[in-house]
Amino acid sequence: MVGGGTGRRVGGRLVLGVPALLAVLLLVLPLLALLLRTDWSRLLADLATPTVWTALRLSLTTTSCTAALCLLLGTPLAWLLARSDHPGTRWLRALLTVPLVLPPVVGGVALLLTWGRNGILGGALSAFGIQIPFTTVAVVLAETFVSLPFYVLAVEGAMRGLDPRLEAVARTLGASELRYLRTVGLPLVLPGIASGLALAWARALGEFGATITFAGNFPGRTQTLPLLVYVELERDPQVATSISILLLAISVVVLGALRGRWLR
Amino acid sequence: MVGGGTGRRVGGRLVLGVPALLAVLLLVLPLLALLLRTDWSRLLADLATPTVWTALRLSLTTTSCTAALCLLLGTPLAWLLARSDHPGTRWLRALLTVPLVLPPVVGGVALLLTWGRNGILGGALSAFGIQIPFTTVAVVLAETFVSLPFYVLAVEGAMRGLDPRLEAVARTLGASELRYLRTVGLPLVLPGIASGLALAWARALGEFGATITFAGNFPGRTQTLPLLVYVELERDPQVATSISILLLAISVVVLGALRGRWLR
Amino acid sequence: GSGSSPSGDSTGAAGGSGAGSTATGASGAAGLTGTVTVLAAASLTESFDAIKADFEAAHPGVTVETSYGSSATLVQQVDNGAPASVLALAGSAAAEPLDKSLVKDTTSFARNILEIAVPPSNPAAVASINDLAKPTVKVVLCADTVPCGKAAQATFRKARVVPNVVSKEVDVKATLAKVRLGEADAAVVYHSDVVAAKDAVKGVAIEGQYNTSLTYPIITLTDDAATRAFVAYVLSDAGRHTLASFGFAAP
Amino acid sequence: MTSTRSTLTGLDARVRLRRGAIDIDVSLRAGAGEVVAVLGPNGSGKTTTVLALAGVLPLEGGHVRVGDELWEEVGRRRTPQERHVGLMLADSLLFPHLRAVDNVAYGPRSRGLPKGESRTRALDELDRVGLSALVHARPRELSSGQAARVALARALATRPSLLLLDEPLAALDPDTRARTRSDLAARLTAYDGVTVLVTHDPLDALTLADRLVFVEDGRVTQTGTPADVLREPRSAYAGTVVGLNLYAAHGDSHGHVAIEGGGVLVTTDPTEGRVWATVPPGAVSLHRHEPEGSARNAWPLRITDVTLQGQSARVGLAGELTLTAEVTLESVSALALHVGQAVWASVKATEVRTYPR
Amino acid sequence: MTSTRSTLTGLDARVRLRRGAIDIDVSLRAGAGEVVAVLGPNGSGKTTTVLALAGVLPLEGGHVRVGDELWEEVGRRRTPQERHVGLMLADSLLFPHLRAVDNVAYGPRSRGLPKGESRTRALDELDRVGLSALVHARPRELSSGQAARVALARALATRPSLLLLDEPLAALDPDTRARTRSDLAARLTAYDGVTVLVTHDPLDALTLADRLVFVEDGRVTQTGTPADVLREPRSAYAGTVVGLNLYAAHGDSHGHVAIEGGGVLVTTDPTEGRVWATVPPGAVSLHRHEPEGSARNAWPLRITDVTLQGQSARVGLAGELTLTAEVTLESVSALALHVGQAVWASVKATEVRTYPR
Ligand SMILES: Nc1ncnc2c1ncn2[C@@H]1O[C@H](COP(=O)(O)OP(=O)(O)OP(=O)(O)O)[C@@H](O)[C@H]1O
Ligand SMILES: Nc1ncnc2c1ncn2[C@@H]1O[C@H](COP(=O)(O)OP(=O)(O)OP(=O)(O)O)[C@@H](O)[C@H]1O
Ligand SMILES: [Mg+2]
Ligand SMILES: [Mg+2]
Repeated sequence: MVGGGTGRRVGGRLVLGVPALLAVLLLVLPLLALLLRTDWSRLLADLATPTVWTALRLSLTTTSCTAALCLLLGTPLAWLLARSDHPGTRWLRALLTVPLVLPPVVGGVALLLTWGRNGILGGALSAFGIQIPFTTVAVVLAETFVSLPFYVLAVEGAMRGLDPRLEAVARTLGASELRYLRTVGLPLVLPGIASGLALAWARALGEFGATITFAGNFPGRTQTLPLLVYVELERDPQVATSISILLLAISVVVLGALRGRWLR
Repeated sequence: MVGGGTGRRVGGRLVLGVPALLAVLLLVLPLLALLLRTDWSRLLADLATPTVWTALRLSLTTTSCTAALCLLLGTPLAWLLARSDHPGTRWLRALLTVPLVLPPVVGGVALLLTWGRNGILGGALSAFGIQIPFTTVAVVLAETFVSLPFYVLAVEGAMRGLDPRLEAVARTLGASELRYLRTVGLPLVLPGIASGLALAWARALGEFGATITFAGNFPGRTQTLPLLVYVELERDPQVATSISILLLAISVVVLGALRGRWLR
Repeated sequence: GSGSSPSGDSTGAAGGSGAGSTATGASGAAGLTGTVTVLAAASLTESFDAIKADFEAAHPGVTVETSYGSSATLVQQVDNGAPASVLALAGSAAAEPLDKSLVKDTTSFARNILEIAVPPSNPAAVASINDLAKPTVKVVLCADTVPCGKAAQATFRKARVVPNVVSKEVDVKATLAKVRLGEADAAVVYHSDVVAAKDAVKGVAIEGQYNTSLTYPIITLTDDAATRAFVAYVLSDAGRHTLASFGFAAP
Repeated sequence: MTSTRSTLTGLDARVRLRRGAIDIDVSLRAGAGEVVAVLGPNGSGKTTTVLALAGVLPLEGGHVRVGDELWEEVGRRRTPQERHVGLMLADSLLFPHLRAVDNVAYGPRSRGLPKGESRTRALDELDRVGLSALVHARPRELSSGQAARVALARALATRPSLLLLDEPLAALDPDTRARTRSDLAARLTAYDGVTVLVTHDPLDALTLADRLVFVEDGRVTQTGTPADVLREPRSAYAGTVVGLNLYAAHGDSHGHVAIEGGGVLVTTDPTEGRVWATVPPGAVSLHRHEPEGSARNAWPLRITDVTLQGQSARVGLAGELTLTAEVTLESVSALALHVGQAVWASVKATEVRTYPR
Repeated sequence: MTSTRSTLTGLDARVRLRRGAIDIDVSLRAGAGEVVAVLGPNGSGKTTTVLALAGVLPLEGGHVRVGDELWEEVGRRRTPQERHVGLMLADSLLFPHLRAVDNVAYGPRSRGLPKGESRTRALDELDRVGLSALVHARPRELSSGQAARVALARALATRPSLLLLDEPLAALDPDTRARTRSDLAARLTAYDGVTVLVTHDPLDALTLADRLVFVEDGRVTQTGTPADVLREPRSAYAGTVVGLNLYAAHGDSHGHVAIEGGGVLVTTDPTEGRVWATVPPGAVSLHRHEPEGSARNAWPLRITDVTLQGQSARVGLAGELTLTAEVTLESVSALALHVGQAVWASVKATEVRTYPR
């Protein structure tokens, strides 16, 4: 009987392990291929150029701003969505997901139609001399547009998992909704927030289509790493690969450290 | 005192409501701008063409396959990640997030390096006469490559929220790990699975860069809606906008219905 | 309407397109069968769609499959086994990374020259290449790495003009889009792009002594009759005529 | 932040709402400083009532008034935060990410007390429930009884006007329970607010409460002081709690009482009309054969259940009527009592008490 | 799927592991069909022991053997699934998405019983805990007592070789508790496996168990039949459970017993060496002034605590020694007993029992 049990256990492991392994291979093999085809001897030389450094600095700055915006604006939105049971909420929620399906270039066009010189808000702004397209602010806006939905969806999911009676108890203890959120709600959904932030940050780091369309591509101002990769791909694919590997390394390190720190 | 309380309540609402409203505006205004600038009289004519229908059918087929792959391969992976406390897991998890940050075109190149004629797997496959790039299968692979990480991360987050004692009880009742997963674990994380699926599906529906690089842009075979948008953007931007609005409508309807059905 | 005159002839060139191409289509040999897979640069979208239609009308047994993308991507795809019969690229430089063993034949089939694109209202009143140096004129160019960017660099060098660049776009389409949407006051793009954009933009010609041209190679990758017929058709007068109607000059 | 609390903090509430299949309509009234124990079978609506008083579940009718403040009325309600209640539910519901001391200090902090003072008060409260050694433990490192004690300390730490305790002592071991009960008694004596205490333990109810409220199926079936209820229980459940056999019955005027479920009792009490009749278990004698003595009530019954309790045994009997007898361990062994056995039970007429329904 | 169960399903286990701050080392042994009650203060390691037996927490030492099957030994362990145990924890831990009946049918289904049969068995088990009316309710629609009853039904539905019950009756109202207790007694009698029952309720332990195991601070402090423990409790906690004053003491051979915490008792029992000494609370008399009668033990003490229990009162006393007295309600009012009051307590030497430690 113990033998049978072990057999069953191995069976269970297989049923789960084989598809999981397939999933890992599907995701990791292409990365491996990228690494295998990299000319490692050139890597450092490819990366130690002012262009790469400028783009790297810009990428890190804008993605940090984006992450901060997600945290500041996305968290309250996720909270309100999580506790609303109004039937309209579900359509609002679906609407918020749209930036995910919009081809990024179209997203960029939509942003231009909003913030551009002739856009529905941009017109008013340019009357005050404020120009958003082709600036670093535009990069942040584009990145926020595509990554905020990830954050909101991930965090809302986590917030729905909270036991509502915990809030009831906190409220009777004299906590306002805000205080409850700050002292109990948020700390308890920290894993969800961290994973949402990771998703959003990663998405922003890789963002290309909306950025190029909305913010353009100017070194030092709007040329982030993915834009540089694209530009280099036309000229020297090997340099593009090297920069991709830099992107890859940054994300693995940041996400690994972040998750190790915040997720359990 | 009641008055003070009400004041405080309104204050709380504001502190949450204002950023949430900003977040909604940030996401919804561009969509609104897109709708405002659409030539509605032409919309139907633009969409009622065989090219659009072919692309639509292809998009729906491939994204459904992608969603199915996420479900079949991603769920076991999420489960194994969620219960592993091995220190290596966190780096594996970070590695799996990489397709998110890889500029999609680089992702496409990596896929070509893997499955292409000279790729690390493609070489062996073409010996058997199997060609993956530039086929509908390649579209599905590209979409899966970019959306599986979303699914795995969202579902893993939900799975970590499960009370481990529920599993302990189910096991003592005679359930194998698999049976527990099927009968208790998965049903309880259904909201997480639904939201992960929504994220992954939406990401797949909007996928462009990896697809065009890895699968090419052949009508009827690999030309999905976003690729058609790209082609039409060159030819007639108005048609491109019309197709974007189609994409937008599909996603709102599908996500609204899905979430209404599965998420509470 | 200020500064619109130089573009007059280029838009005029797009005029009588369709008629000529069908006339020459009848000359093709009958009885050909098969599929011709054409990978073409995105800027060829309209012209190759028209050529495809004409060729298929002339050869009912042949199916032409087209796939449009950026030249660099297309080359990468062919290197990795894309099932392509014909590769049509924007600029011969793009063909450099191509695996030469796959190439059966290479011919230049079209040429494109640069032109300044401005919004229809021409808000910055751009009349010549010299206006692009004004600090009030927002200029977008292609990135230095892509062919149209290299060409623009050369042109500005020749004209001794330092333009007020706000963005260096990754491809010509993105460059043009900025003008289309009214975000930029001027962009340096190909003449064919200005033609394809119809009334969405206006062209301001760049004088010949500064202008730079780009040659489009057509590369044959398979050695079957249908493919040879297709390439021959592109190079024929009918093909040339169609290309010309979309703003391409002869090589 | 801290409201000036009315010195007159009596409770006057009527809780009406539907929950699941049952309709709840429970009135509770208590003077300042009183302890009201709410008793009732599982699922009768006790927790629901407590949640409604706390402002967690909205009323569908009725009102909640504490002192001279109106806390709720249909259409107007204060949030739980504005109510000054202390709530402890049967699940301890500790904040899982906070250490024990921070859980207890949470209330004082939220009510505006400075950090240091809150902490001192939390340490003090934890000390009172015997958890000084575990102040830094996280909830998942606590046993169920330890968690219940922290939850109790947390509810008490804000010195609320209305203290709502849902089975506060159920998870405690007898030793801790006795200590906590007497500690609670001492604190409730000093406390000028109203306490609502849900409990299944008759001992809690009898020793801690000034007034008992029995809730069955969402309705109040009896209220009164413990002494009232001990003397005259007025529902089957109240009978169980005080350990008496209780029957709804109808008396003629000749000392005969007809039980509604069947069976007749003979009594020396006045018996006109609708009455409650009680038989103390200790007054029931068991015999192998039909008794011949002076007992005027005797029935042949079947044993359904025997449980030992300290030095005596409780024997459940069923037949013409259902009856619980309490007999000495000697009788258990002398009669070799066992489940299923047929026995005679007798009760003297003087032991059967009746009072009007 | 269903294993052939050995007919000889005795339990032989030694559970050793660290949990939080305490080191657990608990040995449990029971013959087929026996019920072992595990008692102990909060946080003493009872739940931990139960989880280890179920295979949820791995042992760090010791073993678990049931019948002739080795379930665990360091380095070799069966999963919970391979153990045939029934587990009910103090939190009911129902599967929140399954209706009551499906929760109960889960075990039989998992053990390979056909759907219809599982359902029938589930309905039957729910009926036995009095929940026929709520078979289709979802867990969140159940009160805490109802949820506990479903969890109990679920644990029993698989007819396990080893049944682990962690405070199964704590959330039940007295009526249901009495019914469930006797139902449990009946079922455990018919059951050939071993039951481990964690409880804080002396009544559960005394009426349901064949053997009591007292666990304090992770160690077994006493084992024995209920009768053994009632007669000779061997730890302060066991003394509380059986309601006796218990002292660890040292006797000279002249009838004097020196209590380890302080104080001396005079007894008529043999008193050589290390002994336990017990004083029944009922044998303690209280007086306003120093008593003059025949009682050989008399101390001036202070009242720390008075609680009423049915017809009598328990009075906690402290001073030279701590002592609980049980007196009638009449004495309480006659002496006007109140907390803080100084009284004399006396005990006859014949009431003080001693037995070796
Ligand atoms: N969330 C809910 N939705 C629907 N019905 C519910 C819900 N919670 C409780 N109920 C039902 O409402 C009734 C009252 O439940 P409540 O929890 O108030 O009982 P209780 O008196 O506290 O019982 P217990 O002594 O078992 O704790 C029960 O019949 C229960 O089944
Ligand atoms: N997950 C955990 N991590 C660390 N320590 C724990 C954990 N769970 C319990 N403990 C500690 O282990 C000890 C034993 O806990 P256990 O739950 O076994 O006690 P118990 O005897 O069941 O108590 P109770 O009667 O209160 O239920 C306690 O001191 C507790 O604080
Ligand atoms: Mg309750
Ligand atoms: Mg426990």
